[in-house]
Amino acid sequence: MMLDVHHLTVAYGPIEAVRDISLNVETGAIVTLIGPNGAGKTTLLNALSGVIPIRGGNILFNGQDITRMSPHRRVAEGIIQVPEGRLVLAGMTVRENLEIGAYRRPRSGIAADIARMQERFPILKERSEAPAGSLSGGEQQMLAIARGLMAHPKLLLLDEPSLGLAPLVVQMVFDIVTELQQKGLTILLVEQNARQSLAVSDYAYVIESGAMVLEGSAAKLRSDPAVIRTYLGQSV
Amino acid sequence: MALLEIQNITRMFGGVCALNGVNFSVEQGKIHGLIGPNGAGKTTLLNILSGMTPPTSGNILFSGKNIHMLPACRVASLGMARTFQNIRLFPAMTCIENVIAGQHLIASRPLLPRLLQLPSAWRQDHEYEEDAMATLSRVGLENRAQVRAQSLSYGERRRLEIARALASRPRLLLLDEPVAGMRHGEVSQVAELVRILAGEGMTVFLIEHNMSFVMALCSRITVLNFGQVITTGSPDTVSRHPHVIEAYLGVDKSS
Amino acid sequence: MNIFLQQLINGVFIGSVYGLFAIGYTLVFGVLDILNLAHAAVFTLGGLVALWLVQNAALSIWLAFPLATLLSGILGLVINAVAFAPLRHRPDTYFSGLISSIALAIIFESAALGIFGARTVRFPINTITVHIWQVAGVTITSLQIEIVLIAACLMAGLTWFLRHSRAGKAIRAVAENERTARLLGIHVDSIIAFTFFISSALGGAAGILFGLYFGALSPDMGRSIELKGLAVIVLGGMGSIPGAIIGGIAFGLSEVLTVAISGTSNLRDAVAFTVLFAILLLRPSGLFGRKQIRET
Amino acid sequence: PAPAKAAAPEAKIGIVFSMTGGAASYGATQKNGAQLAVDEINAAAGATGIHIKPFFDDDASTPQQGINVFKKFINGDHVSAIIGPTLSDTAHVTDRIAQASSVPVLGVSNTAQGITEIGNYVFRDSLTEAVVVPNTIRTAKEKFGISKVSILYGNDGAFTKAGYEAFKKALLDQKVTILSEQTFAKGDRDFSPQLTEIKSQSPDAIVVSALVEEASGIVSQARQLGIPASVHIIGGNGFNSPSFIKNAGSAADGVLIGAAWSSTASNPLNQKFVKDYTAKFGNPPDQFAAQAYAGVYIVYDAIQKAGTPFAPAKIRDALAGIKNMDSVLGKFSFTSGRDADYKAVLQEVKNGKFVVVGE
Amino acid sequence: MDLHHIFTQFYAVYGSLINFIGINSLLAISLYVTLSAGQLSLGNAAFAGIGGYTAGILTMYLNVPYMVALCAATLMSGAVAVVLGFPVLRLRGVFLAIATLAFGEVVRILAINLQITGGAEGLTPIPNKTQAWMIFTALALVGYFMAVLRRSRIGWSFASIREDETAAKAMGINTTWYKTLAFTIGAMIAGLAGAMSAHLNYIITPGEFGFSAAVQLLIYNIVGGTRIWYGPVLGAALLTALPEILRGIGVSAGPVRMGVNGFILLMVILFLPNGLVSLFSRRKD
Ligand SMILES: Nc1ncnc2c1ncn2[C@@H]1O[C@H](COP(=O)(O)OP(=O)(O)OP(=O)(O)O)[C@@H](O)[C@H]1O
Ligand SMILES: Nc1ncnc2c1ncn2[C@@H]1O[C@H](COP(=O)(O)OP(=O)(O)OP(=O)(O)O)[C@@H](O)[C@H]1O
Ligand SMILES: [Mg+2]
Ligand SMILES: [Mg+2]
Repeated sequence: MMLDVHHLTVAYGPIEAVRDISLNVETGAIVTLIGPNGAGKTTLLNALSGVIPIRGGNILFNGQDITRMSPHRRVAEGIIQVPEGRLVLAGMTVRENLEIGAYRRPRSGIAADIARMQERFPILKERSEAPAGSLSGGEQQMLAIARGLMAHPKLLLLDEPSLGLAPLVVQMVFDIVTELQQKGLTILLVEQNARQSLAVSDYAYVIESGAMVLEGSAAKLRSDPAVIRTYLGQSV
Repeated sequence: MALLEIQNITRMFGGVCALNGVNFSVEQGKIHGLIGPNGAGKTTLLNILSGMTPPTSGNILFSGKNIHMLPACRVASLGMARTFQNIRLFPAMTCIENVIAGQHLIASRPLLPRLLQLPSAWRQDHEYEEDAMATLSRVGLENRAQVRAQSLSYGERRRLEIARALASRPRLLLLDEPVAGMRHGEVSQVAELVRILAGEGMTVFLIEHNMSFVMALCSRITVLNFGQVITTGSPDTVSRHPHVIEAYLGVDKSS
Repeated sequence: MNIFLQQLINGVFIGSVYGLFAIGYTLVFGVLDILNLAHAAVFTLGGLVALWLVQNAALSIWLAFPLATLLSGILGLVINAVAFAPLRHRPDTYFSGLISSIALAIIFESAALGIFGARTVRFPINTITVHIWQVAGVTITSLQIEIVLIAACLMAGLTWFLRHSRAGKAIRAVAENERTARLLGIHVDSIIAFTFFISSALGGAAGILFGLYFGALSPDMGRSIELKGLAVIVLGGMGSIPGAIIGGIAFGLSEVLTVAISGTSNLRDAVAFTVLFAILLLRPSGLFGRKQIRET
Repeated sequence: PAPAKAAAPEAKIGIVFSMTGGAASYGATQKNGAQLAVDEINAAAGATGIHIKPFFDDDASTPQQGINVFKKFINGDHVSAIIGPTLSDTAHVTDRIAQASSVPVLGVSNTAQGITEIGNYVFRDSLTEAVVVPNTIRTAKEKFGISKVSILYGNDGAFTKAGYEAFKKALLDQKVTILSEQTFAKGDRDFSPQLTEIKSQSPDAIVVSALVEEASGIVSQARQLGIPASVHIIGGNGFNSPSFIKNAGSAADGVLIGAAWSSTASNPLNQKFVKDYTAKFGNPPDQFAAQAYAGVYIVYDAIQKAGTPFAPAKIRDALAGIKNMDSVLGKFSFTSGRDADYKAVLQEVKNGKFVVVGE
Repeated sequence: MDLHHIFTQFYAVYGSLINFIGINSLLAISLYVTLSAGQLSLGNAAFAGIGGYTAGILTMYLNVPYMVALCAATLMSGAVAVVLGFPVLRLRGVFLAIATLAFGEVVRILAINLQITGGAEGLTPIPNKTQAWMIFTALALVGYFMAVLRRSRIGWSFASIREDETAAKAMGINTTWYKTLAFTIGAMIAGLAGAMSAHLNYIITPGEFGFSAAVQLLIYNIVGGTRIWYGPVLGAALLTALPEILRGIGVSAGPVRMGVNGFILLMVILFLPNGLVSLFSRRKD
């Protein structure tokens, strides 16, 4: 088991945004987290990254208790988050963004990795010396994903990776996700496109209003009528 | 009748040509979609329409009036409101305060009656507040009214931004990726809202990458690629356009 | 003509002194965007401590200099820990940090007053040997040349450091977005502390050089340069290290040239500030500042 | 109210200087000087004489705080007289309060114009530049045949500005040509642009109105820029401090200083003062210390003449009547305008020492 | 001791302090106005100077009635602010702060060099015409104005610009106009306060409105809290009174008092997150 979350509670002041949630992520699996706006998905990922304080419960990573570990050490351990809303370093160049993605890694191989990312997302090569903030929304999203991959994560936390991406690129991102899984990476996925994310996942959790309401294999949830109604749907 | 006419708009950023001779028009009372690959120039076009960025060349007619040189606040006062792709709320204000601030163009709130403590001032405040509350409930945020914008989740922020844009009762509403970060159920709610707005006579011009949303909602769609219009047409024709499929849609595997 | 040349030299020199003060300042102010108004107090203390070491502990300046610089760096850590770190997560951290640093500056200055007294003092006359050259009616001293060179080297070194080194990039990342920096595995708190250390060490070193050259140290000596230092950073462009030095020289030259051209110095500072004002209107983000990148 | 039956009546005196802020360096030595005088007086008063109860305070170099201190002295502590404040700016405001409350106030460092004109309760023992300077210029002209000079002065402070005006008037009176006027601001450390300009005009002398912080820098930079020692530098009260010599080093040699006090004056009171002050505080006194020291004695003298420490009006009258009193400053009198009247000195720095070269 | 006596006694000692609190409060509010529109101006001390000199020159040389001089000072500062505001308010953040500071320095140096302003010695003797009731009436009116302004169209526009200028523009707010308005209102209040201060102190000198005076106004605001108009008043009151309080409790004059002063300032900032107002208001966050 790569990730074990026990009875996690996270609060902003008096409001508990995540309440007593337990979940686990098998090594090498893709696990999807779905839930409506404001359910607490981002909060949960941030708690896993250690950037917001935890009120209760604990987190085990590869058996080690990391509940109180500081964020930079978690990154060093291999827990990488691609944050919601991209958060690129707007004033730094695209290349520098990629370089800093590999901050906790030994220097060797960084250049090769950058080349690989640029091959995947050619815009990152084209605009390599432009400030990241001048990119379009979707281009920034590609940069954010590439930057996350630069860190060689063990556990990748993706928060809405397809946000603002054109359909073709969304497709590509899901291809990357499956490809990464084949390379042995473990992925926890929060995705607006629930249909596609369930399609690539092994297991899924549904949270609503900060609490876990449903879990099961991805296949099982895909045929759950409640899930279909609110998260998958057929047409608008 | 065309409410908005975009004539030969070009925009350069240093060496990058974000828009190159864009021409099309948006009909009064319709929902018009703008799609295209990442970096095609959609947001740039929206910025030009709303007066946030001047075009390098070209004209924009808004109900017959040339607006391409007007500052953003003047454009807005002609009845155009917008949302931002990367969401720009008033973070320290509560949700309802955001909407009240959005009423700027329709709420007069004169100073003198206030200084004299006339009851009309308070009555007015009360009315505007109720109006703001109604707008909030249109986007499903009525029970978040007293929460600060900065503590909303991503999807909630998007909706609050729409509410704030609606607060000024614009004739033309520009939405940049209104349903980004929303799941099926929530997307339907926003779609429903946009439909109602169009039914009330508002013209909506929106950018979105969620194809089922765009296709179901828009009566006309313009496709941009590399700063140029590939085609403008009905959802059906657009989605079957080979260039559009090649450059943008791809072959959808999941449906 | 020689007068004019002499004035140019004067301008470059005093400009380098402003730049020297500004360069440490701009690391925290320009790059991290934290306005640390205790910097001038560190500048003062650096000079006074070095003087104390030379005079009372009878150390050679070559030992006193690094020691006082180190101590200034430690003061920077104190400033960060007391005035900034506790406020970092407040919504109004920018202004409250600014004020708490003023509070610290007051405390430092009162300490300097209490410990070193209010009198203007100087390094013993032969602390360092200074050569004076007079060539074709133009006077220049070895210490002047050294100070200009040090300013130039610091400019080049720090620019390289920020642009290419790992720590430099981390500093910029923290400046751009603290939250992202954390998610990327940067130990934000120690990066900020480190930046404060470097910044204050540079500030203290500037104070020592200032004291050595001008031979006048007093507890309030930071005050008059503080304002010009701020102006210089903004003139050069926030976050730009070359901007700090070149802005300093531009400011110094505008002061000196006012005297040289008008023959009187009454309006010297008024002219310098008017130039600053005009440059800001023409280039709203300073000489070397990067322009606003897209907002929408 | 007069509880004057006790053997040793106490005279409450408010003493306010700038102990922090921009003028802190003057306030510090002023306070020392005043403290020394108070201690001496109280020791000498014995069991029966009038003692001084000093209320020391700080105006932080700002008028606002000065006003607050004066109000507290007058209405809270009910002092009989006030000594201070350090700066003329502050005195302009505070002395009006003293005047309005009929409490005598003695400035010991204010030299700006118009201060004693505030009213008949306002005195000062600081010789204004207007008194010192003409003499300085005349002697310098006679001795060194100076006919054309450049002026350098601080134009943002009342003290240096007043000095400049006095110099200018004296130079015009003596028909000395003024080649140019240069200025600097408080806190400036670099004077090379102005001095370069001056150098190019080849004056016989440079007339400087500056306080001690700037004075030593000006003198050393002038010499460093290659202005030869044959070009005399003439300064005023601001130069009259041991730290000037200490900070300017050998460049100070040959500088002419017209001043209100000389540390080397042979007057025995002065000799004793310099010795005691140096012993007590570890540093030799400067002019500010001497004037403050003298100020306390002057006020004390008036109190004794008034016979009671509790009648400010009588103290005022006694002050106004002071004539030829022996003090560290020399034979001290007040003019009818309540300004100081005694002989200024002209000093030259020789081998790192002030030497009196004329009166 | 009867109460009346105690009161007169208190007023005799602390009357001027109370007046200074009033004047400093007005100055603090003048900056609060600009801050409430998200603009940091370090020129307000200079505007106070402009007001002070204008009024002082009018009453001293032209024997203009005091109330007329006050109005003239207010208008003069406002007029300068309008002229200055349009070019300067394109600047943002610290660039605006430094540009206004540069303006302040230029004004200060001009005041030093001009004849009519009395040079470095300042303008004196200005007739003493300011009375406590004038200061506090002005403060009450300005405070009331600020309280009402908050919920008016102007107030909402200021708040929007402060929160996000780009979004405010997109909502139809003429940001240039409103920023200039905020700047001008602030300058007018500062000019009024400066004029009153000059007629309280008999003198106005260039040294009174330099960099540290400008920063002092910011300190009042932050220490008091900028959430509501009386925050700056509380800040000004505490910091103006602090030296007197320390004097009163016997902290010895000189470096020690200065240090304690700084220490208390630090403690207030560290332990009262929203400034002194948080001691008085219900909403805690
Ligand atoms: N900084 C904050 N302060 C206070 N409350 C917050 C903060 N951030 C989030 N919340 C609240 O916590 C709850 C969960 O938010 P979160 O961002 O985790 O939702 P989410 O599931 O990621 O939603 P979305 O799909 O919209 O991104 C929401 O009700 C939100 O209002
Ligand atoms: N201020 C700017 N400076 C430099 N380049 C810019 C700027 N604004 C936009 N661009 C470039 O112009 C192109 C168009 O950008 P725009 O944001 O309009 O794309 P978009 O169609 O909205 O894409 P997306 O769907 O990803 O949001 C992009 O390549 C972008 O990098
Ligand atoms: Mg989220
Ligand atoms: Mg876009």
